Amino acid sequence: MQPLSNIESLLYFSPEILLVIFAAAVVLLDLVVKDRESIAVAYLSLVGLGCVFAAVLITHFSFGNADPVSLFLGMVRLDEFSTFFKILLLLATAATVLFSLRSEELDARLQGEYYALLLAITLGMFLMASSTNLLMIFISLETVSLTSYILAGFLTHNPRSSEAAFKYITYGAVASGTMLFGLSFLFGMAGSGDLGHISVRLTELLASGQVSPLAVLIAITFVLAGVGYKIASVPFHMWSPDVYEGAPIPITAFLSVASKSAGFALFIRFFYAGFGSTELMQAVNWPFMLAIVSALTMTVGNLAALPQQNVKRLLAYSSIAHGGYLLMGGVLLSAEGVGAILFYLVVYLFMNLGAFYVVVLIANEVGSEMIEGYRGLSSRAPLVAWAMVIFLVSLAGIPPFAGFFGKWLLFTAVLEQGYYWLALVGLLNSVVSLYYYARIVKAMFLEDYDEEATSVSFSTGTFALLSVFVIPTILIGFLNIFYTFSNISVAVIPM
Amino acid sequence: MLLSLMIFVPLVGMIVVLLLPRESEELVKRVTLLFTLIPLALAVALFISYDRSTAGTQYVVNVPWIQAFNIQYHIGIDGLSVTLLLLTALLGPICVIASWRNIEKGIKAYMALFLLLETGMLGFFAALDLFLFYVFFELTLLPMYFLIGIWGGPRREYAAIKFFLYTLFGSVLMLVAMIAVYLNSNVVNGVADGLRTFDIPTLITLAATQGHALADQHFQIWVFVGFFIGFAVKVPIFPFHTWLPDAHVEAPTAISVILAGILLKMGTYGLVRVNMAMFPQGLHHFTNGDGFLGNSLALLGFINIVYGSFCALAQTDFKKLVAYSSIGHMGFVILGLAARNSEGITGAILQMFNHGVISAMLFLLVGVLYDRAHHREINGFGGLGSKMPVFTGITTLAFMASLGLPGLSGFVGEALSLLGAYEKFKMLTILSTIGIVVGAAYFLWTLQRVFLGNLNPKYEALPEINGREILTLAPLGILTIVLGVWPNFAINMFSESVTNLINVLQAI
Amino acid sequence: MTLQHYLVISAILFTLGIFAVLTRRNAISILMGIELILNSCNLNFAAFSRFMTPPEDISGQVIAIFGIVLAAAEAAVFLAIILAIYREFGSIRPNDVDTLKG
Amino acid sequence: MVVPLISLILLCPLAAFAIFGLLGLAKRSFPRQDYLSTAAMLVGFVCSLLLLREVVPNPETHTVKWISLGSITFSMGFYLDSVTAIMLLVVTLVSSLVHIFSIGYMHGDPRYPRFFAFLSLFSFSMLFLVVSDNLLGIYIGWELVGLCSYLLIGFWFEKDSAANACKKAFLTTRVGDVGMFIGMMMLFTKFKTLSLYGEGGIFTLAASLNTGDMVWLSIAGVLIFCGAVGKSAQVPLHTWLPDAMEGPTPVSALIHAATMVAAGVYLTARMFPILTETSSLVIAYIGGITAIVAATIAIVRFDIKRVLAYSTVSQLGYMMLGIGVGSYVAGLFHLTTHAFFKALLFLGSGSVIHAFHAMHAHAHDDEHDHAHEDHDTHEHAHGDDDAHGHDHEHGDHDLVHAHGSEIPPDQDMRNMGGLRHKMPITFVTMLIATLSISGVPFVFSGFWSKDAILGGVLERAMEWNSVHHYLLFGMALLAAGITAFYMFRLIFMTFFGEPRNQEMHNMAHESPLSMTVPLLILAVLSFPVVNKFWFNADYVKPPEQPHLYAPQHAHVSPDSKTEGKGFALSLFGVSEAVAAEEAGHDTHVDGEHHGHSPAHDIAMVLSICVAGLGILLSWLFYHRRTLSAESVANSFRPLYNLFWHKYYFDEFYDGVLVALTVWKARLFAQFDGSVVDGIVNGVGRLTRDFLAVFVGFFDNRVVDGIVNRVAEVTWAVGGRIRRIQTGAIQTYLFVVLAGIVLLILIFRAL
Repeated sequence: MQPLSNIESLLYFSPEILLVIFAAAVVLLDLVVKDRESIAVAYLSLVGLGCVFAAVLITHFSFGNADPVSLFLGMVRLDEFSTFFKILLLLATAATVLFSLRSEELDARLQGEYYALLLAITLGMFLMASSTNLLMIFISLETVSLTSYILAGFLTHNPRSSEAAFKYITYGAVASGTMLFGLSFLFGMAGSGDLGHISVRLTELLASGQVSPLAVLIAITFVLAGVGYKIASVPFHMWSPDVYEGAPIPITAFLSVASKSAGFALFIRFFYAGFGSTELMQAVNWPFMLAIVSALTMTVGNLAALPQQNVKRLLAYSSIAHGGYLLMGGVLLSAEGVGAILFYLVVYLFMNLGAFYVVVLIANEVGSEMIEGYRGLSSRAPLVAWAMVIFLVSLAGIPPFAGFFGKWLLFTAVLEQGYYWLALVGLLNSVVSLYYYARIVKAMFLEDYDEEATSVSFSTGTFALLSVFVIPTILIGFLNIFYTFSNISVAVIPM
Repeated sequence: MLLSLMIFVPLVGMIVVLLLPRESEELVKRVTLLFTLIPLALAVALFISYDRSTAGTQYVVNVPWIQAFNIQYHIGIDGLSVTLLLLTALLGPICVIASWRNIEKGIKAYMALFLLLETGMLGFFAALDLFLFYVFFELTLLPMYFLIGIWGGPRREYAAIKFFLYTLFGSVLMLVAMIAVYLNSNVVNGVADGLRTFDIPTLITLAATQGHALADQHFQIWVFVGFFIGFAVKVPIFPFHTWLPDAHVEAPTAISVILAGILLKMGTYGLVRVNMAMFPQGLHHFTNGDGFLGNSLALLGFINIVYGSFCALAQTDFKKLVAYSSIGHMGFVILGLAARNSEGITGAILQMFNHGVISAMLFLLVGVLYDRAHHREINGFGGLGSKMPVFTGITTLAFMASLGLPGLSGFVGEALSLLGAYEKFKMLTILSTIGIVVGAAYFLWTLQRVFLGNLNPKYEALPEINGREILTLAPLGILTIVLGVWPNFAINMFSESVTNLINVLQAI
Repeated sequence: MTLQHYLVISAILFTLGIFAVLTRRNAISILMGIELILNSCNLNFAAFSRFMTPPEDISGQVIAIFGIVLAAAEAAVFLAIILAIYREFGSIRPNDVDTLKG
Repeated sequence: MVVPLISLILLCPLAAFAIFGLLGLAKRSFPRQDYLSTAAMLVGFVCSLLLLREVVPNPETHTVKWISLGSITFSMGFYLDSVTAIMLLVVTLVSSLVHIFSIGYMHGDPRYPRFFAFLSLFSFSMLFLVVSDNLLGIYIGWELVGLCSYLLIGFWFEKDSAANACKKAFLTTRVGDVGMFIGMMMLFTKFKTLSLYGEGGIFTLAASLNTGDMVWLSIAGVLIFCGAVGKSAQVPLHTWLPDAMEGPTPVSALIHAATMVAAGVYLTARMFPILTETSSLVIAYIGGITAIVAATIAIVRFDIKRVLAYSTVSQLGYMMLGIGVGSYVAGLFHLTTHAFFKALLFLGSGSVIHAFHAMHAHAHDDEHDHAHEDHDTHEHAHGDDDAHGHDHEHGDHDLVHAHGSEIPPDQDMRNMGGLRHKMPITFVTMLIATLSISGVPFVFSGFWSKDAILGGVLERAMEWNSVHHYLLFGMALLAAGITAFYMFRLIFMTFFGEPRNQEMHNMAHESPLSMTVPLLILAVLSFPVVNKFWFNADYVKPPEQPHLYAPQHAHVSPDSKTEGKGFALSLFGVSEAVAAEEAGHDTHVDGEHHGHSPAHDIAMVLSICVAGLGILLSWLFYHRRTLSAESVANSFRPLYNLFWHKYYFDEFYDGVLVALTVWKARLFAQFDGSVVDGIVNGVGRLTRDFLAVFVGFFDNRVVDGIVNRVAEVTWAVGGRIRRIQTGAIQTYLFVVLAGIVLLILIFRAL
């Protein structure tokens, strides 16, 4: 399939272009609107996301549907895989916008920049999901990173936010620098930036013994550092708890879901398309490396989550753990594995965002992010409390909620490849995880609290949004469409 | 259809209850009662219309669910499940009535959770697809956690989470085994072809076919162990039992009833439905009577019996005593199953049902006492016999049934299990009979300490058991007597299924 | 000059950068360390593109150029954040900025 | 005709109880439960009279499927032969009489209706046991009668002594029952059935066993017999029966004298065909020992009821001995006769107690609450004992400390004496019973039955000339003598001599009609009226014992009959009796009669002698007082103590067994607490050390329970991980670098 030229590509590129346009529009609108408290910009960006969504569907079903298209001389690729992630990311962004609308910690005077940045970061993630060339990969990665640094530190006059930003950028810069270094070596060895070529060349070179496996190993490890930092996998996870805790809650939610998903998109493309060949894997047994990393990641994430008192931080660690679960699917080089990852990402989107939304609500009403703040919620705001229970239990992976089905797919895939130990580690981890999720539930339901605490009331809008997350969390597992992702993944695996 | 209706009516009930206003508590209770009575009616209908002459599953519903993994919504009943379904459906309304007065806070949430729990239990006993089976199995965890954790006693949080984690741990191993079975379900002579399946009947036949991966002995042994641990936690079998006393002591009466009456049976039911029927070679490996492993299952049964009984003997908390007695009685089930002959298995199944009824009675009785005296310290009572004769009478009945007095249902199950087990495990069975004596000892001792002797002046004014409580106890009591006098009434429900099972076991 | 020389230099640069990042007690010097890392990468790309790829293929140089741009952008953001940090904490010593932990 | 009759016999009492139970749920009770139950019993009695005619030489069984599992079926059913019929008659008769007696005796008890309901339930269970044709059915009835005895012994459960006694009774018998159950398991595993008669029945199958199975069969037999040991209070499980006297006296009469305790003998008799030499011998010895032990203990009791209790035990031993030596008929014969005269004795003592009791009720003008009053009398008891503790045997001293036997004064024979004027009917009837039990020749039924046993033993001894059986004969004889002695001791102390406790004496009075009538009826039955049945060889056919390989002996010729005996026989119209006796103890049965072995004549003579001796001695001791009991007691102090302390059985059980059990229970409970958790802690420690390598040390915490432990470990690990999260960015970066290097190194190595 011949890559399209730049001009031809533009048409297929309409979603990204739309994003750019709307980002600009948001800034402009922000300039014209006098009333600082107005939420016009927010709605404009929502409209924008809507349009982009439409565009994504159109471009996909009109062009990318039949067989993958390669754009801009093979810089980006339009295929089911990228489309899937685009939709996923759009959902996440939209949710984040809605959160931000309800969140009270954000500074109303900076709305314009805020939403513009959100759109920009979405653009970057789109690219991450679809780029097939080292250059694009690096650029998209940096775009996402830079914007998220800013968003993390978006709360002016809030030391925690600034600290988060500072740590994030320092960490991110070093990580991406390291990755870039690795990329440079890949480029050097393959003599090309295109993942496909890299795969082929490296295979040949290794076969002919012109490059030492060590070089490849180093390169891969460096790349892993960059990717691992995006998906917060041990030992590149340490930024995430601090950043998640410091950043504004909507951004935390966004990072924990969207940027993780984008990271996985990149990861899958990179490793499956780039290092998928058997010779490569003989030279460098990176699946095994990933297996170890994933085991470590979930274990560390879960164990560290146990003693947390701050719910945001607790969820940060839990999302690290989930990164570990997801990585299991990446270990396998099987359509089922990728399919499982995609399924889990969808589920994770809903349950994790839902949980964070509840955190937002409680932070607004109770003004606390601590577990004690959740005391007696069962009677003060029963619906919210029960919703939270559903999210948490689903995160813990207990039937009949979607989280269970996701985990089940992952474990099936893992066992199918014969990684029994990994599956066992994962399962025991999910038992451990139940314990800290249960601590929140306990605070909400089991512990007694001061009776005179007033009951909290929420607007219908709130409940509507909440149900947007609750219903999928309950239903996804029972719907067949969601089990067809393994077909998507086939596209990215060179086999 | 009838079956699906029965399973999901409580779920509908839950939704209805949730929609009701929180203030109108009476209404909530009534609605819940209604929605538990419907399944009971259906269960009775099933019980009557069930064709006793065939072993095959009946009222089968089999519609695809998750095609990608060939998972079906496959339910149906055979003699074993219909019996337990009846038990479940029976205990439902009884528990609702039992909770009528003594649940103070959040009656609405309580009833909703209870209904959810009932759906889970009913579904579990009807499921014929391994995946569905597992989903229902886990579905019971959450409501149970809340029911113990919110409405329980002082150490409820601890007990609840302990129960939750313990069971989850078990079921996680079960999950691995389950997936392993699924993955191997299409492998014949090392080559995989065709669809994989979770369908229990299919799997059973596959596991019996020569050269199939499921029929491989080593595989069977490992998978057997996986499932066994999963169910052993629920039963509970000796090393995994420590959650039970805590859970029972903290749980409110009705929940203890469900816990002892149904949830424990889920474990043993699973053993029969999956471990025995699906992995006969695995079973054989642990019950063939030679060596330590060959006796291990029977040994576990024996340990449960003796250990549970002696622990019960040492208790001074009435509820804890009953809890430990449950452990003892489940031991007879294990022993009977280990025997692998018709007497043993029939006895075991009967014992499941009877223990469900009897332990339910016992916990209800403890509840009655607790509601009046607000403590459960056995030595804190005395001489109640003269104060509340009817209560004493019913308690005596329950105790006698539980210690296996012939003419009451407890005896038949125990006797058959032992008769069956003796054929294979002479020494262990003989030792197990110690349990019979000790059982009598702790029950009679309790009877004496609570009801006999001079009336403890503290309880001069203790009111006699009231009509509502009698209403909850009477059906169980009658069932106890009926099954004691005419056990075939239950046995011929599942005798065919048992014969079927025996054939499977003998096939290897 | 062969490829090796460039590689050695860039390796040295990279190591220096990492060293700076790890050891400096001042955010600015950390930033400098980061710049060093990025530049070492750029150098790599340029060198590889010069030696490993056909002359007409300049994708390596392109990447290097983009790298420089991104480095600049990163520097800008970094400095901005350092300002914020200084405002909030009155110091730009990384070790003073450790309220988030555990 | 048979089935409906038996069903009627069973259902009437059951219905009587059911009515009580159902009304009880509604917290009501039938207005005249007493009449209801009594009527039910009388119906049963009439039916069993009718049945007597129905019985034909070859017995019949009627069964229904009870449990059917594939190949195996357990059936329930009736087995009706002459023995069943007679047992039915005896049970219904005695039960009816006891019912009637109770109407007077229990009058005014707060739980009056309940008493009769329980009696009905008992009667049902007992009858069920009697008619069952299979082991399972027998076992069911067996346990049910146990339950009833539990309920009735504990009828006055406010008394701690009663509460203890009923528990003890149930548990002790349960121990035996477990043995029986194991025996059943053995038989079942062998024969795949539990029904005894018919083609597929155990007896038929067992008959075809070869000598190789003898050991096994003997064990099975003995195990089944264990049940009997428990129920019939044979040594070593006899201790519950005397304590059971805490129950109301009619209960003692019905359950603990006439019927339930005899069930053991009945069972053993039913098992007759599968008894092997070994098991027979075991049974015989247990019986013999029991007879002696119990009798000796009885000598030194002062509680009138306990004397009777021990005499019951010893008589039961007799019966067992009879069965054990193969005198099937003799054993059952003694069972029936004993049922009547022992019931009579108990009811008599009951009447005496009632007399005194009424006085007590009057003396402390107490409110109607029977229980409380009863308790008061307890307190009073101590007073009494200490009061005139010294003008009696030294036994008194021990008495106060003796194990669990503080005697209610209205049962203490030392408060009685000279009652024969006060309550003539009671006196006369009891005297008759005593003569009967002591084996006073010819006129009394007891003589015949006891002699039959003695004869049987001696004959077996002579036939096999085995030392064992001679020894057993000696025991039996001795026991017979002692029996006569202590029975007359009872009579003398109670009815003769001077009133020892004047104030009580004055109050005493003859009992009402409802109580005396049963006494009279039973008195009539203490004369040899039932002998007809037993001595009719066509009527009672002892089953064969295929596994009893007896050395066959030529029988001595008929003309060796002694005149005296011939005279006796002809005199009392039981000429065919001894012939049937032959049929009874003969090891092979064929139709026509054999002559007599000298055994019977010798046995008879000896038994008459010992009986006479016993009576004479007790006359000297307790009436003429030419010999003083205490001087004898002193000269045989150790022996006396041994008897007094009932051979220390109770001390042994309480001290050792009970303690052991409780200790074990405690142990297990602790095990649950310490060991299981200990293992857990071990696991935890391992986990900790293992993880310490990676995440460093953390402090050990106190734990209990696996979940807590694992939770704590993991928790601590989490804490450890947190500490790495120092918050200093450069640490993070260092970790990144370290991670990279580590990964590279590891995979370089791979």
